[in-house]
This record gives sequence, C-alpha cells and structure tokens, in this order.
Amino acid sequence: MNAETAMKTDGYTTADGRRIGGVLMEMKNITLRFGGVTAIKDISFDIRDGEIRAIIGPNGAGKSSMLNIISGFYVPSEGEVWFKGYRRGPMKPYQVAQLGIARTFQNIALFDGMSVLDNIMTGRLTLMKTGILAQAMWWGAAQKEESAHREKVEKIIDFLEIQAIRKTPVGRLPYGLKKRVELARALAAEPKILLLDEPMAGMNVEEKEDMCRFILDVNDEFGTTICLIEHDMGVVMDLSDRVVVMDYGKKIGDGTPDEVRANPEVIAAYLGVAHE
Amino acid sequence: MFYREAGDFKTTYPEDAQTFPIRFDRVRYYAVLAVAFGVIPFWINDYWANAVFVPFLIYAIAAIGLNILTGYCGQVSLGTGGFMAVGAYACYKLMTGFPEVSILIHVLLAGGITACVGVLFGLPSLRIKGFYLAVATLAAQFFLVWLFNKVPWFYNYSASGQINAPERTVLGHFVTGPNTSAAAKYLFCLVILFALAWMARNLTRGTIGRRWMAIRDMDIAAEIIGVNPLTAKLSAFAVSSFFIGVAGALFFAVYLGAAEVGEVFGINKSFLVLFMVIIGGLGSIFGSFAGAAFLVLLPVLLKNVLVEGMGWPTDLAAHIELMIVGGLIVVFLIAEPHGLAQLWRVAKEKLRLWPFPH
Amino acid sequence: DLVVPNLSYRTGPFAAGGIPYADGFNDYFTLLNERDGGIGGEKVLVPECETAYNTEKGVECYEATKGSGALVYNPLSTGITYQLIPKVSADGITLYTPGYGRTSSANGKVFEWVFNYPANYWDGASVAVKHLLDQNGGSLDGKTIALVFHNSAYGKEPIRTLTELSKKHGFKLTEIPVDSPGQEQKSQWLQIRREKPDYVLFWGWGVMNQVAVQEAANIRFPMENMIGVWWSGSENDVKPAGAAANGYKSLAMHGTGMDYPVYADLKQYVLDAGKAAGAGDQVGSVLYSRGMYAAMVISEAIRKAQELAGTSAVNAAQVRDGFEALEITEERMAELGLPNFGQPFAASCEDHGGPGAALIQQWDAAAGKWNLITDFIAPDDEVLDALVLEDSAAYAAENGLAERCN
Amino acid sequence: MLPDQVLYALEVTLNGLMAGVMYALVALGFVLIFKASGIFNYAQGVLALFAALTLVGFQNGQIPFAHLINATFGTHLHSFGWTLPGIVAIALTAGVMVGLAWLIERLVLKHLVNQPPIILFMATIGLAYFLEGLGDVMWGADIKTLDVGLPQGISETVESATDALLGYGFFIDNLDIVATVVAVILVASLTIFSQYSKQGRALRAVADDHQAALSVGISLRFIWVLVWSIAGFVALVAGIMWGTKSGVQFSLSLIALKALPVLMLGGFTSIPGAIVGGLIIGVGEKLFEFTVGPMIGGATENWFAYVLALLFLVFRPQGLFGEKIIERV
Amino acid sequence: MLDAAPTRESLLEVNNIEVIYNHVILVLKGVSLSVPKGGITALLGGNGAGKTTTLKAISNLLHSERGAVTKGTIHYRGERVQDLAPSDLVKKGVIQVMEGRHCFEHLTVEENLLTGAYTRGDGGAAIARDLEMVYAYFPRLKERRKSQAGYTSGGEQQMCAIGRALMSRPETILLDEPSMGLAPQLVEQIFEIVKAVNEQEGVTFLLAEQNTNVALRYAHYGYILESGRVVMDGPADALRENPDVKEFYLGLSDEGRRSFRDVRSYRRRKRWLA
Ligand SMILES: Nc1ncnc2c1ncn2[C@@H]1O[C@H](COP(=O)(O)OP(=O)(O)OP(=O)(O)O)[C@@H](O)[C@H]1O
Ligand SMILES: Nc1ncnc2c1ncn2[C@@H]1O[C@H](COP(=O)(O)OP(=O)(O)OP(=O)(O)O)[C@@H](O)[C@H]1O
Ligand SMILES: CC(C)C[C@H](N)C(=O)O
Ligand SMILES: [Mg+2]
Ligand SMILES: [Mg+2]
Repeated sequence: MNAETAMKTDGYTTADGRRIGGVLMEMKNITLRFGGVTAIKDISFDIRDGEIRAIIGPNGAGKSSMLNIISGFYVPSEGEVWFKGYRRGPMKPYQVAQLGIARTFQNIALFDGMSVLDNIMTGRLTLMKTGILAQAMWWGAAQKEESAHREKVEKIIDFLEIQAIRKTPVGRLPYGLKKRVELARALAAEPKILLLDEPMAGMNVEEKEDMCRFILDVNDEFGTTICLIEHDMGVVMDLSDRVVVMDYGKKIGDGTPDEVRANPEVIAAYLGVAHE
Repeated sequence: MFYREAGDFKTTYPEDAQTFPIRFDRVRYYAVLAVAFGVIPFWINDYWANAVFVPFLIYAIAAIGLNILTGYCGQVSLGTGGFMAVGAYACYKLMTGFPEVSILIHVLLAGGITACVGVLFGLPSLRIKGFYLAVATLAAQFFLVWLFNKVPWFYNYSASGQINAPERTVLGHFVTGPNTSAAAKYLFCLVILFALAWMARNLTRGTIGRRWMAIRDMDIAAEIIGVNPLTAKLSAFAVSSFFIGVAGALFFAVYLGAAEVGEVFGINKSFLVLFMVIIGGLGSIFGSFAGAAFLVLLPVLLKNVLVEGMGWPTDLAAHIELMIVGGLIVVFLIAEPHGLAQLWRVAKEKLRLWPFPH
Repeated sequence: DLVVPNLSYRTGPFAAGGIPYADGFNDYFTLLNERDGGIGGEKVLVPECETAYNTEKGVECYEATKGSGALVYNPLSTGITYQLIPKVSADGITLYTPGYGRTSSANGKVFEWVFNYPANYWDGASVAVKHLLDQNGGSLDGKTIALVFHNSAYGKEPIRTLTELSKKHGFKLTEIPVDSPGQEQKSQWLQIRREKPDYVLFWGWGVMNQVAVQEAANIRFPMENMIGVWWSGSENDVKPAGAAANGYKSLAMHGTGMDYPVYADLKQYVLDAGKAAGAGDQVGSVLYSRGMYAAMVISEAIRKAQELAGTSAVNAAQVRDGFEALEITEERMAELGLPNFGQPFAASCEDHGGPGAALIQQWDAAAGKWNLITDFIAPDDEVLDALVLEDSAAYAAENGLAERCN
Repeated sequence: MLPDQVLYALEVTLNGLMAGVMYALVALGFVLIFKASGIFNYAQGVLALFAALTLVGFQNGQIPFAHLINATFGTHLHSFGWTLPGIVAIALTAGVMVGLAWLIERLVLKHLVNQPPIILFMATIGLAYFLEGLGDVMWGADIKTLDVGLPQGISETVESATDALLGYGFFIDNLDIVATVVAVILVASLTIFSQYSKQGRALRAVADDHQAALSVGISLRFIWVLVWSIAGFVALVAGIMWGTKSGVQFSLSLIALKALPVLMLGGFTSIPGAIVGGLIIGVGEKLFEFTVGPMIGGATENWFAYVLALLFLVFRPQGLFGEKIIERV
Repeated sequence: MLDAAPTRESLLEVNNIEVIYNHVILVLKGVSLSVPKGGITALLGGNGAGKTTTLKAISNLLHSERGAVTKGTIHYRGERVQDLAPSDLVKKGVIQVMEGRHCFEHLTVEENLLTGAYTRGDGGAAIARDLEMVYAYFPRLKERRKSQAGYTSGGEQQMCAIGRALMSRPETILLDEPSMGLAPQLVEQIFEIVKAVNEQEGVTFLLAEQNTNVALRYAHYGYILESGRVVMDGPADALRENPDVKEFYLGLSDEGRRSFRDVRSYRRRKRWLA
C-alpha cells in the first residue's frame, strides 16, 4: 500500500470549516502489559493531520501509557505504531522526538534547576547543530545559532505571555505557570504532533480559557496536530475534533464529541450523567 | 542600593547571553583579572605560591571539571582522584617520551587522554544512576590507582614506583622542576585555568550545557524531549575528565614535582574536589572557584591559628582542624545547600533591595 | 636559634608509629636545650608540622617551614623523601633519612644534600638474608622466602636487593604486596599458608604490622621464621597478638629500653619537668628510641658544623658540611649517655650511607620485651655497592648531575 | 581425595565467605540509614571507629579529652584507674551511640529535611570528619587493643574435622565464626523489624518523601534518632569485630570502603542484600586474588570488589535485592 | 447543599501571616483566615496566589522548603501551633493532603494507606475497618493495593493520597487541590466523600481548589486569594452569586457557559488588588 498517498487522499472537514488531512499517526492493536497488569488491551485508533484529538477515560484507564507509547518511552507488548505512513521500528524516545513529536507531562517534568528561558530552549535541542568545540570557543557559529534560536523562543514566550518570568528558575513557579512553560517547551520544538497530558489540571476556569486559546492558536497558526488528555469535559468537548474513550485499557468509544457524548457505554464508564 | 541592575538594558541576544550581563559585575571581573595577571606575579613568593595560589588554581580546574559532570550533568563521581592520576601519568609519559615537545602540549594531551579514559568509565552511567553510580565510579578510582602502581611501564620502571617531573620550560622560564620560580608556576597555572574556565562557561551556557542540565534535572523527560542520553552523558564525562586530567597533570608536574599514585591521587582527593564543588555550589563556575579557594585556605588558616596562634600540639591541632573542617562543612550545607555561589546570589538580591527588607 | 623542623605524623593511619618517634625526637632536643642550653650555646627550635604520612601534606609542611631558616629535615616517610630530594637540592637544605628513604642516596657523589646513615633498606634486606644464611649453615639454596610488603615506594625498596640476593644465594623470592593501609590480609596469609615459604620477610608500617603478625600467628606460621624490617618491630606491632606473637623477629638499628644513662637526664630535665612532647608513656619504646637516635645524630652533626664553621649560629650549608664530616664513635655515644646504643660510623664526601649493619631482635611475649639475639651484622656490600651505584647513576643521568668528590 | 588446587580454592572460598560477613556487618549500617532516610551515610565507618574507641576507652578507664585538657591546663590526666568488664563497657558504649544519634539529629539532620540526597551525603562526610577528629581528641590517636573476650585464631575444630575428612585442614578464624553468628542474628532481626513493623514501614516512607512523611504525622526526629541509634549499635558490633581483629585506630574507619561494593551488589535498601552481597564480594575477591591475582601482580582486592559490583549493576542497576528505581513520567 | 450549617466556633485561626521563601521572596502578604469547626472552607485563587503556601504554613511544612512565617499567628483550638513539629500537629488532628499527591513511591498502595494510620493508637481492628472504608470509597485502589504507588496512574495516586489522610481519623483535613487530575465522576465523588465525612464525622475541611465551581457547591464559606492577599471572602452561596467570581472563577457570563472554543481573545484578569 502506498501510505503516502493514502494519507493525502482521505480527510474531512470539521463543523467550523477546518480541513483535516489524512492519517498522520496510527496505533494498531496496541497492547501494553506490566508484569501481571495489562494497562492497554488491543487498542487501535488514528490521528489525522491537523486535528485535535482527545483521549479521555477514567483514572488508570491507560491514557498516559498510550502517550508514553507514542513518544517511545514505553514499548508496546503487542501492536504497531505507524507514523506518516511508515511503520515505526523500535526507537529510543529521543529519536521519536527528532521525528517531530513533542509532549508535555501529567506530573510536570520541567528541569527545575534551569530558568524558564533555558527550559524552553531545551525544546529546541533537536534543532541545534553546532559542535562541542565551536561551542567551547563561542565562535561565530555557536553564538549565531544561539541567537537565532533565542529569537524563535522569544516569540513563543510572547505568544504564551510569560515574558515576565523568563529568567526565573522554574522550581519557584506555581503549578499553573509550570504547565504553561511546559507547553512552551514542547512548542519550541516546532513539532508535527503535540501530545498534551492533562495540560489544564490545576487551573481555574480563566486560566483554562487562556490555555484553550493557546492550543487552538497553535493548531490554527502552525497547523500542529494535537493529541490531548484531559479530564475537564467542557474543554474536551469544545476543543477536540474527535475523541477516543478508554476504560480499563480498552477502547470503548471513538468519534466526534457528540457521538461520544451519546455513547451509553461511555456515559456508564466515565461521564456518569450525560454531560450538559 | 549597593548593587544595581536598573538601566542595564540589552538590545541584542548575545548581549543578554553574556557571562556578566550586569555592568557592575563586569567591572569587578576585569578588576580581578587585572590583579591576578598584573599584580600577584610580582609579589608572590614560594610560600604563597605553594601553600595557597598554585593549589588553588589547580584545584579550581579540577573543581570546574567535576562541576561539569556532577553539577551540570548530575552524575556524581568519586573517581576524580583516579582521573587526576591518569592526567599525571599521561603527562609524565609524554614528558619523558617526547622531551622536545612543549609542556603545554603535553598537559593538554594529558587532558585528552584522560577524557578518553573518562568516557570509558562513563559508559556504565547509561544504566547505573544516583548513588549506585557514585559508588561505581570508585571502581575507576581504585582500579586506576592500582594500575599505575602495578605496571612499571607507567612509572618508567623506577625502583620506588614514583614519578618525577623532569625540568621543562615555557618561553625560557622553568615551569617544572625544583628550579621553578613561584611566579612562573603561578602564571602557568593561571593561564591554563583562565582558558579552561572560559571554555567551561561557554559550554555550560550553550546547547550542550542545556543538554547536560536537562539530563541532570530529569533524565527521562530529557530523553523524551530529544536529548540523547548517551552523547549527553559521555560528553560530560569527556569534558569533565579533560579538565580533571589537566588538573592532575599540573598537580604532578608543576605543583608536586613528584608523585606516588596511591598517596597523591587516592580517594581523599576525590572527596576533596567533590567538597569544593558542593561547598562552592553545584552547577556554578563561580562556585568552583569559591569552593576551591575555601578548602585550600581553610586548613592553612586553621593550622596557622591553632598551631602558631594558640600554640597547641600539632596532633591536637590536626584533630581539632578535622573537627572544624567537618563541622564547617555541615554548617555550610545547612546554611545554604546550594553553596557559596547561592549565598553570593542571595546576598546580591538582598543588596539590590537594600535598605528595604523585601 | 637552630631550626630543626619536625615533620611528624600524630594523626592518620600511621599515627601509632609516628607518635612515639616524634616524641623521642622532640624530647631529645628539649633535653639539650634544658640541660646544655642548646647546642654550642644556641637553642634548638623544633617547630612541628603534621604530615599524616601523606606526601602532599609533607611537601606543604616543607614549603611552610623552610623559610624559617630550617637546617635539616627528617620527614619519616620514604614517600615524602622522594618528593623532597629535588627540592632540598635546589634549596640547599639537608635531608636526613636514617633507616628509610631513597637507598641510593647513600652515594654522596650524586646526592649532595641527602644522608641516610647508619643503615638503609637494602642494608636491612641484606642483613636479614645474612641472618638466615647463618641459621642455615651458609646456604639458602632451594629455600623460598616470601616478601610481604606495603604496596608503596617504601615497601618496594628492598625488592631490587632481594632479587639480586636470590640469584646469588639460590633462594626463591615470592612477592606479596599488601595495599595500604592493610587491615585485611586474609588472602595474603592464606597464600603463605598454602605455599609454605620457609621464611617471611616483612616490610610493613602502621596497622599493617599488627594485622600481619596476628594473621601469621593465626595460620600458625612459625614466628621465628618471620623477620620484619626495623619499622615492623615495635611493641605496638606485637602486643595486640598477645602470646601468639612470641618469637617474632625484626631488624633493629639501635638498642631499646631504659637501661641507658641518658634516661636519667631525660627524666630529670624533660619528663619530670613536664616538658615532654607527648604523654610520656612511650619513653624507652623502640620507636621512641629511634626518634631520639635521629635527634642525637642531627645534633652531633650540628655540633660538628659549628666546630668546622667556627660559629655556633650555623646555616644550612654549614650543617650539611657537618653531616658530611660527622663521625660517631663508641666513646662519643658513651659520653652522650648512650653507650653501645648504635653502631659507630664516619661519613665522608662519597659515603652518606654509613656501614649499614643491623641487629636482630626477637619478641618475648611473656616478658613483654624485645631481646637482641645477634650482634651487629654487616650487610653484603659486594652486592649492594653495585646496586647503589647503578641507581644513583640513573638519577644523576635523569637530572643531569655531575659527580662530586672527584 | 580432591586435588590440592581444589582444596585450596575451597579454603579460599570459605574464608571469602567469612570475610564477606565482616564486610556485611559494616554494610548493614549503611543499608539501615539509607532505607530510613535515603541518606547515604558515609560516616558509618567512622561511627564504627568511634564506637570501638569509646568502648576501649571505657574498658580501660581512660579520661576522655585528656590530651586536650592537659594541653590547655598543663595537667597530667590519663586514666581513672579502673578497668570495666567488656559487657558493661559495651552497654555504656551503646548508650553513647544513642546519645550521638540524638545529637546528630538535633544538630544536622533536622536542618536538612527535604534536601537533595547529594547534600545529605556530603553532610555525612562532614560528619565523618568531625567524628574522626572528635574520636581522636577524646581518646587519643594511638593504637589500642580491643579485647572483650571474643575468641581469635585458627579454629582447631574445623581444622581437624576437615583434615580428617579431606586430608587437608581448612583454616577458619574463630573470630569469623563468631562474626557470622552475630551477623545472622542481626540481619534476621532487622529484616523482621523493617518489613513487618509499623516503624519499619514509616522508615521506608521517610526514605521516599520527607515532606509527605511529615504530612502524615511521622516524626522525622523520632525515626531518625531511632534508626541512627540502631545504625550506631550495628557500628559498635562492626567496631568490636574489626577492632578485635586489627586493633583500634584510625584505619578502622576505612572499612567503610570495603562495605560500599557490598552495598551496591546487594542493593542499597535491602538488609538481606547486605549479607548476600557481602558473601559474593568476599568470595569473589578472594577467589580472584587466588586465581588471577598472581598473574597480574596481586593486591587486586581493593578494586576487584568494585569492578565486580559495577559489572553486575550494568545488568541490574538496583543491585540484587534493591528496590527498583522507579522511572516514570 | 448548604444545609449542614457549621457551628460558629472557630477551630483554626490564621491571623495576618506573612511568608517569605529563601529569605527574599515574599509570597503571603498578610493572610487571615478563620476556619469554623465542622465546616468546609474553600480557599480559591489563581495560579500562584498562595493557596498552597497558606496550607503549608498552617501545617508547618514550610521550613523544609526554606520558607518561613515571618509575621502573624496561627492558632488551632485557641492554641498557638506555629512552632509545633508537623507530626505533633497531626497528633492534634490536623492532616494535610499535599498538592501533587506525594505518595510513597516504593511502598505499595496499601502500605501507603497504612502509613496514614501511623499516629493512631486505637488498635489494628479499627485501622483495618478504616482501610475497608477507604477501599469502599475508592474501589480502584483495592484493585491496585499490591502495586507500588510509584507505578500507579496519576489519578490513582491522588486517591491514594486522600485515602491516606482519611486513615488518620483527623479532626481537620487540609486538602490541596483534591480534584486535580481526577476524572469528573470522581471529582464529584470525592466532594461527596468530603461532604459525607464532614457531616457524619464532623471533620473540618480547609480546601484549596482551582475547580471553583465544585468547591463552591460543597463549601460553606470561601476565601479568594490573589497575589498573597485575601481579596474577598464570604459564605459560599454569596460568592457564587458575585458577578466577578462568576465571570473569572466560574467561567459564566451573563448568557451562561461559553464554549472554550469561542474564547477568541485572551482575557485580561481583573485584579482586585494589584
Ligand atoms: N510503568 C508501569 N508499571 C506498572 N504499572 C503501570 C506502569 N505505568 C502505568 N501502569 C498502570 O497502568 C494503568 C494505566 O496507567 P496510566 O498512567 O496510563 O493511566 P491514565 O489513564 O493516565 O490515568 P490518570 O487519568 O489517572 O492519569 C494504571 O493502573 C497504572 O497503575
Ligand atoms: N519554594 C519556593 N521558593 C520560592 N518561591 C516559591 C516557592 N514555592 C512557591 N513560591 C512562590 O510562591 C507563590 C505562591 O505559590 P503557591 O504554590 O502557594 O500558589 P498556589 O496558589 O498554590 O498556586 P497553584 O494553584 O498553581 O498551585 C508563587 O508565586 C511561587 O512562585
Ligand atoms: C619512615 C618509616 C617510618 C617507614 C615508612 N613506612 C617509610 O616510608 O619508609
Ligand atoms: Mg495519566
Ligand atoms: Mg498550589
């Protein structure tokens, strides 16, 4: 099968008129076991180019584990991961990152000893190339590269409105701002796919609104594909184009927010009452 | 308002990324340089050179080296003594093998050889972490010391197993051997330290430094955002060992003039340098200097006070010195776990606000 | 004032040996100051500096004290000695290393500033072998001798001589190194138990000594077949093993015990006057005696220097001349209250090493004392001289030195 | 009958096992403290030295700080003039170790709650220096003989038994046999304590997260005093064994270095690991010295243990029984 | 839901406290709170407002973070508690569930819960009963009881942390962001548990929450914190009706809830005190 073409051919248009492309990433029959625990059982779904894809499900359903598989940190016990039409072989996480897959973490994983600016600059590490000797000498090349990337990073800083804390060590930041810096770091990598694990946990409505705005803008302006885990149904339903629902490691629903909302199995397992 | 940064605006990124972005700091830095290069060499004598300055300069190099590995890359190493030994023996073999080549080249090559050895012993760090790694680096320490003690080729088959630095000159002045002047020793080490510190600063503020720090702060996350842990850790081991190797070479060739590996490069050396790094401040070049200065000066000071000042018997003084050094280390860690460098930063922050408390 | 720094170690792994030695060294100078008002009317100052038997600290101590007009150094460590040889030669200060240090510095033609009489390690090794020869009717053919040694410059010193001697006398030499500090020697002694060497020569220092004696007793190695160097033959080394150590032998360069007239003065002027350097409980012990012996030789050399220079305020260069012209005779030792304490010797421009004879002493556990069981035994100069020449020539070549005394 | 080489190897192995037990005694103290606070206590070796010095001091009726007092006041104090029976001195020393634990908590640990492990590690090195100096100032640096009545020297029983059995009498040190018995008792009781008691659970909780432990009402003070007291007691036991073997003096503290590879191999957090690690290291290094040592010049024991542990860790980074290092994001 | 009227007696009294981190960073600039016995009090406010810091100041966990209360007083049952060790405070009945879960990674879930009962002296049977109670509240935990807490999912850890606090049978619980990372059903469930425990056992709650909506539904009284100051307080129902609170904390405008997708411009936060 010519995957490249397959990827380009199909696609769909969203309710608000955005054009979604072909399949960018496909998870095929993924199973993940830890010793005796099966965290994920035979799940398949795809992520299309340019869409906002949400994964929801009760606690411990295996959502984060799924993201970990995508970013190469967990190796699935069974199943395949396809990216851009090719089957992804066994890869180290940093190689996955170099493919253009960036992410944020559920339990914030910022580099505590560095300033906000440096943290965001680490997002660009995959793009920086000067050798160690040139850096030691701070020769033209190194300095030029540094400045060029710094400029890009400053744009992101502006975009996320964190100018004021640029030089603050991240350890001191309150939870919500940390989440924002994490997003900035992921964005700095100019990823093809952005994986967000509960980006809005621990925020109030106002801050969530800001965060939503950022996510939508990233998706809009850079065409970044987004895969997001979130427990705030308001956010998920409003933002996402399609939703995967997991429960106990199994997929119990997949479709547009409206379809999912109406799915009785999903209601039973997760939503409780039909959501507004 | 003793310390101000207001009015210091940066218009370009390079300007913002410079080492001392604040003018006040920059001026002070040039002043220190001027004294170090322009005043001290004319005034220094044997005692000051040997008791204070030369060991300080050499330990500062080693401390920067270890700080790169431990402070920046988060890999605790207790093998510093062993790596210094590699530098020393490499330098010795080079000096005796190629007497016509400049000692400066030998010292740098010794660093290079140490870097290779460092990478070799750094390999396990990919699997082993934390204190397990720290203890594992002791394998390097003990093995290297044993090796240099055991294989006569390393000490040119001398009967005692000791190595002696032959006399060498730079620009017509002796820098090794018993006829070296205090000023020559001092300057030789100072120049090397200056160059290396500058390089260390460049490395740590750039891409590679960020890779190291990412690994240090959270290695898994670092790998997921695209840092290759293999190259990051090994490059830290290489650079760090290079520095430590150079320090070892200077320690043997310039400072001691002769060395017996188990004595000079034993595990105590490893701890000493680690102390410098921690007391000075992990992840800070300035801290390496401060830590080295502190731990070189403290014993000299205590000895002078306790033996000469108070007239105590030397053994009592030595024991009490041990207690004081140990006690001070604890006190320092309690007062500021992030070391002298942090103490300095907080002091600056306070000064900036002065006279207001917050 | 005459400044004789004492680079001592009263701390660290080797303190147990360093303390009595330093006490003896200091007390003797105190005696001279108190009783005679110094040497030739000049008081002797003995600033102490703690080295912890660490070469680096030793160098630090040297640098810190040499500016005060130091006349002679006695660092009590072969490691430190090796470091200091080039430095004293450049600075023109005498280094006196009785019974330790670099053996080939006995050759005054090469080592102008270093003296190591009356005996050195190669002498010691040779004397021990000679003693064994005596016991075996003059032949060691087919015997095996194990050398258990401190794995450092110090411990390695006798190897060269013993290798040479094994060729000459046909015994087999096994080298068994013990890493410093050496409180765990199980494998070494199991090896000895297995291989059953006929004799064990032992070059140890610090805790290594007690452990070795204990382990030898444990494996029931016949104690009288184990001979330690003079640094492995103090009371500290054998007492912990108790009765099991009975019969252990070691070399000695001088007498031990309180039976010398000098102790009466020492008691009067130093101990009872409360001027003792240490707790006073080491007086008369082997290492205390050795420290005192070194101090005695140094003070005699200074006296000689004063005589030669015609002034009592001698400088470092003059003291060196004193060392080179020193002659210690039987009569002189008796005058000093130390009759028959050591061997008489006379130095010269070529000879900085002395006759090199040594005694053998044996531990009597029941009585808790060392008994001398031989007279002074002279070393095998035939073998040693050649070795000394060879080694010192190498040093001279390495450092581009011309021979003196020609 | 077995060939000689095999017999020798067997003897070496047996002695390796015994040496391993001696290492394990020291390693045990490390494990306890690491388990209870995540602190890598470098001072454990010095603690053993300090305990042994104190024990001998009590036994011989030495006056503490005599040297210091004499130097400052020109007095001539040395000894109280009594000697205590071993068991009384041991009890008194154990009391001192508890007091010391209390002081350490008060003056050091309390102020370092929630600091990164390396800082705590450094603090224990500082502590080691301090205690080493203190021990020397209190009791003097000269070498002391420790005798609390433990048997020492070759075990005749084992020798004659093996001689009758195999035609070659094995060498086993009586002291080692005693050490083995003591170690087994210690390990068993400590394992039970830490695995099955409420305090044991609290210890492990503290090691994981100081703050969280505080927040559920675990008193760090109590836990730390408790565990340092136990570690002090273990140090005393190690000090007695090693002190009997090689006299009490400075070098005793260096046995810590022998315990570290044991620790790595067994796992920092496992009490049984300390003993198993000890046995493996003991046998490994003795056999290596026996077989390969002669070919490469001997004195391999200092590094072999470390290299062995290192190679092992490459395959199992948490040691044999150590808690798996949790790697999650 | 405000039927269970709390008694007026104030249990915890925080009076004008100031907190400084690292000797230089001033975070709380005079916060005063009063927590009535048997009530549920909510502490609301945006990121970095100082909620966590306030709770830590109360439970005396600040000094392990190099923070210190430099001014003001904290009284519990009329007794000054500032200088108590955290463990003594737990003995007095105040326990905190920390933000970011802080489970003991290497302990199993069950062992985690049992450490919660560390200060209790009322015997194994009572503890076992409470363990069953916690498992009844969180069946998921029962399934994972033998797993090391470090390997459980974020939500499971959160449950574990809350369960652990319940195990100590406290008089007062300080809950820091209990809803964070929990599925919506579970959030409701947790607050139901809070309510049940509050009503049936009379446990007093002080909870810091970002999920203002839920918090105000269950709380009796609320404080709103901003930049280290209390900017507004009042009974929960009153706060819920306040237009500013509605707009900024509940995300309700006059027309009701907006879609997140429709927020087209970032909203400038209105500051009461800035
Ligand atoms: N490394 C691991 N080892 C063992 N079990 C694991 C591991 N990682 C995850 N699990 C288990 O797999 C299940 C799924 O965990 P996961 O973190 O993916 O859940 P989640 O859907 O993200 O839940 P939450 O919403 O609570 O974050 C959980 O029960 C968890 O305990
Ligand atoms: N350890 C610390 N060192 C320095 N500053 C700190 C520290 N902890 C918190 N702060 C600062 O204190 C302020 C208040 O933080 P706090 O964590 O109390 O906020 P919060 O209201 O709990 O926020 P969130 O809802 O995001 O958890 C923040 O500005 C933060 O930067
Ligand atoms: C000098 C003596 C005390 C012996 C010592 N071991 C040495 O270095 O030679
Ligand atoms: Mg998750
Ligand atoms: Mg908070």
